[in-house]
Amino acid sequence: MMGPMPYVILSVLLLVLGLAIVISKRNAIVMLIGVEFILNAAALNLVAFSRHGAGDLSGQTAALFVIVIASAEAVVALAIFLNFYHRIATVDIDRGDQLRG
Amino acid sequence: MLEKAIFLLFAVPTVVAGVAILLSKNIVRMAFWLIAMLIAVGGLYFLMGAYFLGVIQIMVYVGGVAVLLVFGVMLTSRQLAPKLRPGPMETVWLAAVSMALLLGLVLSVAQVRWVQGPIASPNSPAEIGHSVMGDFLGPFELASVLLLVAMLGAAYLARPKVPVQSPEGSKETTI
Amino acid sequence: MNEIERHYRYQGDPLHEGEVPSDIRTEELTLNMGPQHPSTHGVLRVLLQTDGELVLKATPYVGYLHRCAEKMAEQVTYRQFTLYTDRLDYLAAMNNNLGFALAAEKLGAIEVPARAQYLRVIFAELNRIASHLVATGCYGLDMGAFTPFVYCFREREYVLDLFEAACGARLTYSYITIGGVREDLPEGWIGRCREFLDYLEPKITEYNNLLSYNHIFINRTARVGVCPPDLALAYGLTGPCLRGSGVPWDLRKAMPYCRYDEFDFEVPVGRGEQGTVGDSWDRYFVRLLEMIQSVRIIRQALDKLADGPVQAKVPRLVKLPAGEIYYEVENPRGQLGFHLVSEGGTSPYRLKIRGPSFCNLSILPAVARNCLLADIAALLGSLDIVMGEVDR
Amino acid sequence: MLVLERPKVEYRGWSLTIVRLATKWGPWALALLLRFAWVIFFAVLVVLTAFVWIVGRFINPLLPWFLRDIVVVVGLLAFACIVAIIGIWAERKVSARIQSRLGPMRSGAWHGWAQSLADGLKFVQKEDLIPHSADQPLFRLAPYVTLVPAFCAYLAIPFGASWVFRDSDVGLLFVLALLAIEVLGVIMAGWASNSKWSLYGAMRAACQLVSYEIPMGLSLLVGVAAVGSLSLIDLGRAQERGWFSWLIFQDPFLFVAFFTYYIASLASCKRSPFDLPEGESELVAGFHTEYSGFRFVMFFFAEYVAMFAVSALATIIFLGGWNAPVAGWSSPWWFVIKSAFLVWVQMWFRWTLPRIRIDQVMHACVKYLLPLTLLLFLGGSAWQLYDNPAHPAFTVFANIVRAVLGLIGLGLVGLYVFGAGYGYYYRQRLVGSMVRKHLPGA
Repeated sequence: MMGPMPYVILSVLLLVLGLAIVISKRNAIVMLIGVEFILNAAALNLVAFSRHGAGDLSGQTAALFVIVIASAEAVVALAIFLNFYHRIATVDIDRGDQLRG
Repeated sequence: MLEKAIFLLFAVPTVVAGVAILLSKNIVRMAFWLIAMLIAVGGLYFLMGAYFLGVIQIMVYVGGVAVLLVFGVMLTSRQLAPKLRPGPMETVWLAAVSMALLLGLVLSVAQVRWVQGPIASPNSPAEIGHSVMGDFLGPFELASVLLLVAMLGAAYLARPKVPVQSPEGSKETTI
Repeated sequence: MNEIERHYRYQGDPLHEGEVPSDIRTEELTLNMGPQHPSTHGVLRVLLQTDGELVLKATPYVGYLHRCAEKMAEQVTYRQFTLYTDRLDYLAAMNNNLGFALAAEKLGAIEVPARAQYLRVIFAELNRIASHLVATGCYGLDMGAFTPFVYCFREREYVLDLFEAACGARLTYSYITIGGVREDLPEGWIGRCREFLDYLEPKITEYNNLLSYNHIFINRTARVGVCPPDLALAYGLTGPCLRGSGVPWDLRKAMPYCRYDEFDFEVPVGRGEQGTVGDSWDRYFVRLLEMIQSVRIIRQALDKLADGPVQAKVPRLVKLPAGEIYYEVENPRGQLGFHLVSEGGTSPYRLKIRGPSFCNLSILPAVARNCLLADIAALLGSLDIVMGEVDR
Repeated sequence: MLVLERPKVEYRGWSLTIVRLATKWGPWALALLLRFAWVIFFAVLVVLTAFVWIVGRFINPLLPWFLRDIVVVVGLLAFACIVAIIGIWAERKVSARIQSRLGPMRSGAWHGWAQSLADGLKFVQKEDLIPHSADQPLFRLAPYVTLVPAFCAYLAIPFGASWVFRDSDVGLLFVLALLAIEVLGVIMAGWASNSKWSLYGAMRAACQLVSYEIPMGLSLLVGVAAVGSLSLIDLGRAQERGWFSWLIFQDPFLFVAFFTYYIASLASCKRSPFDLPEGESELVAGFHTEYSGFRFVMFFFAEYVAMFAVSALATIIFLGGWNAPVAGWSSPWWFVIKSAFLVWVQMWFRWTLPRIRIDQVMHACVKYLLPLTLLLFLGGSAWQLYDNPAHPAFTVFANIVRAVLGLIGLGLVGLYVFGAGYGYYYRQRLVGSMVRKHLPGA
């Protein structure tokens, strides 16, 4: 029987990878991919603790909310990026430094 | 033993996917690596007995969010795409910061003395439903409002605004 | 925005009239539709400027099937060129034969016997039915319905059987020659023809049930590819495409040839029954209605058929007097014109062919604007082009 | 001196290797196998039994169950393959009969039953072509991503009350999730082909499949709300008291939900009239334009396997699953027959209807199907609130409604049987007088 340790280590790895992706890439959509990594790391942690720690389902329910929020976030972010792309013909977020539309 | 093997079966792809995204230059491949990661995490949920969550992960993430992402990638990936590789100096900094973060987190995690609580019983969707409608009723309602707002926002952002401009002049080409 | 311009706009949804369906304007994509593509009806190449599913501009490029038919005419005798006319619009070879024969006869002042005249009408109308059956079936295929295609080809087989019984060929007949028709009907042919007509009429109702009034089919074709009457006239559309736009112009009525004035028939026009006048559905439906009229004409012609010779006395090597003539007949796809210039020899000095498909195709860039990708197939199918005639 | 050398063609891919080995050793192996078929069968049985007994007795008592799983999985794979093979043949025969043709008649002795086997053999022998500018790894991966989830869906589908690989609490969602993965393969194929037509197909597939997943899931949820379980076994068990206990006749919302589910499942299988992703008159062949040989067969297989899977879901949730119309006669055959009937209706649609345009597909989903299914879900849930012993008056009403719906269903089946029988009896008259009498020269 494995404890929560491997899951937590994996979630740390995912978190660091996600952060590295967000930091290193300038493409907005790839950054969104990095954010998905981070969110999944968090959800994985929650589920692992729910199974091995608390003994109830609150962790799983919280992970469910993570999925819900991630999907909402992805939809809105993509809509924003497509508008962004429409305005300045790129998804390079460094180019989006003007305050006027 | 079997559990460890299955854990590795799912854990290795997630990490590989992350590294591949870091190193890759092709955005569409990145999106497909993300999907691999999502499916593997779903598998981990299955391994932990959270069947409902695993299924929802695959359904919502892979069937919805990831497809949407691929869609967005395809709509925007063109020659004007921004750089996907950091410069050499940035790479060094990135590696240093990531490693530091990783080491710090892993060390702190390793120092924790885990108290093995009772293993949560194999759950049914009904119990999760009770949990959502009981302890988490407030967040649940908030999430529904959030989804509504997100839907409206996305629809607003993607609404038609510009009338059609006649495509590049009205010259009639008669052949 | 004038009237014609408004017609060009995307007309799928009245709520969003005058707008592109989505604001997500991506880069324009140049799409090469053809020369190998299932719905370009042969080797037509259409260059599409698309924005997602929206087609901003469609430019047809022709010439992949060019076989120098007009130049060849200068090297062969008049009788020999009849065989080349078979290859123009290969779905309506009888009508092509007829057009060329009439032009040559007019120039040579050759009198055709009465029986041959009626036979010409019968065969031309039978071929019109066969050609419209192909058009109808292929249009169903373009819309994704496979079954009407097979049904229509089943019926067309009977027409081809009739042709084969009469002249031995199923596609390139060369039956109608200068001075009449090549040979008389075989035994029992008339009975079989009547049997076919009795068989065909209920089938047209079947097509209406299966395809014409199918809700999906109407949604796909009504208000799609609208050619308003003035635009259709301006681009020189003829045949069902022009009549689909509501212009009752049919050479068989307007300038009768081959004793068409003796027959009682109507010229069906598009009335915008399901959408606007001149949409793809109208063009499609006019073809179905014309089949019914053709059946009427054939019935009358079979009644009038009397014994007599089927060939005028024309020498084997036809020599036409010097002069020139332009003669048009009503083909299934429109008006087929032969401009024949003779210097008195055994072969034409110059022959110019006006292919109806070519002129009908010319409206494509004007109509296929701001429509969807699937509408291009709907429009091309309803124009019913035959590349053999476009490229000649 | 110029030496003319045969140009060296490099063939790649596993399928060709398989063909080479099969053509080299296949006849020998087949002959031997057939000669000693019974011996081999019993030997395998004996060895397997002995092995399982030894393993269970001395090594690990859990391992026999593992072996059982392997056997069942192989059996399910075989079933899915047979479904696809029969489905492809049936599609051709059905289309032929609808179009007054005969269809394949030569391969195999009876009505060309071996046609899809022959086709498969032909496809395997074809060159494994990968376009030069295609994205190689993704191009190779895509057919598997399409086919494997469709196969995996069978792991959770019960064929009878005890005929299931794994009964899960979330069996229904599991099947839906696996069917949702399928779209990824399509997108992958479309993008990796590096052809504009393929890309259009992929985009259409992404739009359509993601949109129609929602009405599809919501219609199924009406049934789930009526039973109170996501387990497919429980859903099937709830309907074992004969025709009038089938969920489709339980309340009017379920009755409508069956049809909305069926329409949405057509869209999610990319079947006509929703076959836009591969609509051949618009997009040459859509997402699989560039595929040939065995990779194309995989897409083909995946389509038929998925068709049967969605029909199986409809059968289990709405049409009583493995239960007979008369209580007590339940059998997996009922399940297979009902699902096969729904697959046949899908084929019937395909060979009757034209294709919808992409904007109409989206309008139909967002403007009509989605609100309708939401209303159905609401209504179905409200019905469950009142349809219980606490509201005796409503229960009487509900029973009347059930009886009426059941009779309507009987009427529909009767209409179908009558129509089919009428058509069969008058088959000569319906196709016209000229079919039998051939014209001279024909």
